[in-house]
Amino acid sequence: MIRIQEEPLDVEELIRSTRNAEAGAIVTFQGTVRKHSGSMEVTSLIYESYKEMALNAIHAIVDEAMVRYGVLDVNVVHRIGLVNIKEDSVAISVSSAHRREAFEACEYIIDSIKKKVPIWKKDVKPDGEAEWRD
Amino acid sequence: MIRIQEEPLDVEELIRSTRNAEAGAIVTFQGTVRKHSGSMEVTSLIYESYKEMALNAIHAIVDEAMVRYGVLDVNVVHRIGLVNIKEDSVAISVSSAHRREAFEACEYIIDSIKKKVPIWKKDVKPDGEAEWRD
Amino acid sequence: MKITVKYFGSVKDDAGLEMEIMEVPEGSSVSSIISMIKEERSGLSLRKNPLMFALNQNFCDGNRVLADNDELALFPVVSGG
Amino acid sequence: MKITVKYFGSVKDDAGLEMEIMEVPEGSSVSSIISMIKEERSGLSLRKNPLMFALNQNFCDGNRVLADNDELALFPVVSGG
Repeated sequence: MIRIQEEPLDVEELIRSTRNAEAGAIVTFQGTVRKHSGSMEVTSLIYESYKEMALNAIHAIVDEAMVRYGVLDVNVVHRIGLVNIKEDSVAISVSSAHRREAFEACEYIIDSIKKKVPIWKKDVKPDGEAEWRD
Repeated sequence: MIRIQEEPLDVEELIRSTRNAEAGAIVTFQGTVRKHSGSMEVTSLIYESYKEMALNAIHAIVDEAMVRYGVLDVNVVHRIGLVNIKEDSVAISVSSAHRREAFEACEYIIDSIKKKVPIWKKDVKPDGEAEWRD
Repeated sequence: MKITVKYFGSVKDDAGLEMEIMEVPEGSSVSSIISMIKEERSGLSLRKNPLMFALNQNFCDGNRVLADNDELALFPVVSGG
Repeated sequence: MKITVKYFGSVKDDAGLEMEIMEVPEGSSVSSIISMIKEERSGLSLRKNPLMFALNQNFCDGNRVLADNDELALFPVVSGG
């Protein structure tokens, strides 16, 4: 499952899709919205995507990670729109026979998403003003 | 939360306890029961613990990891008794401001648990026979 | 030929629009179209540096030549996750 | 003095019991008690090598001397997770 959606992420469902009888490990990464952006306080973030391209880019990253690390299953969901503090903006779940590959693949995927997937975010400040973070 | 229990693990609850408004990342590791142990097929595992010592040992590992990696929250649950294929035997969830520390702390904790925590497992084979794995 | 240009993130705000259909000379490269947008068209301000771009949903080289109906996207450095 | 000895994992199966109260001489070390269990007591077979041990729920050195009411645990290499 690779999805970009406005709805809150269902991490339990994501992990359920990743479970595999050949897996000894599942590693899940969630990116969550922090109360601070640098020294500035934020109340939420607004995510925007170039959706068709972003989906293709995530697919390409996941395909590459599966080959490179030999993992069993990978599922990724990225949220767009308004995401409040403590909520997930992205969740990545990876299963593999042994744990090392699941950790490495999961970290590789989030690093690559941050570098290569056309998604942008705005910090929403306590006064309601929103500012692009770039 | 650090627990050793016979009941199936509730990973959603574990992650909920790990969420933190100062966190930009949550990394969760689940150890799951594989259909194979080496080349042998298994139907389940039976875990046994020296419970008081195991709880102390997990606490010590978590305290050390929190200081060493500067992460925000860590929760660990290990299951004992009969655990079927695809079910979780252990779950570790770590939150931190930035993702690198959460990955490193989570991996450090599972590596340390496997080395230092008095828990043992038996492979249950399709014929019902159980054999210690050590 | 006609191409579609899409703008995202802060570049969309700078451009003041999300998308437009442009008539460009046959054989135009990505770079030449970006220069054209930056310098020759009024009402658009693409100050972002670096300005990133993608052709038909793929990152590409600035020398890539467009074909009719291609989709060119302009946006700032990505910041997902 | 009296100490409690607990057995876990395959060592418990080898020993044929989970726990026992033993009377040992004052000043006995962990190693001397393990030797005593291995060689002098009948009905117990501790074949596991390496045999691991903990005193009062902590890993310790074999030279550690026990006190009255201490809890000594014997078990194989751990394999949790």
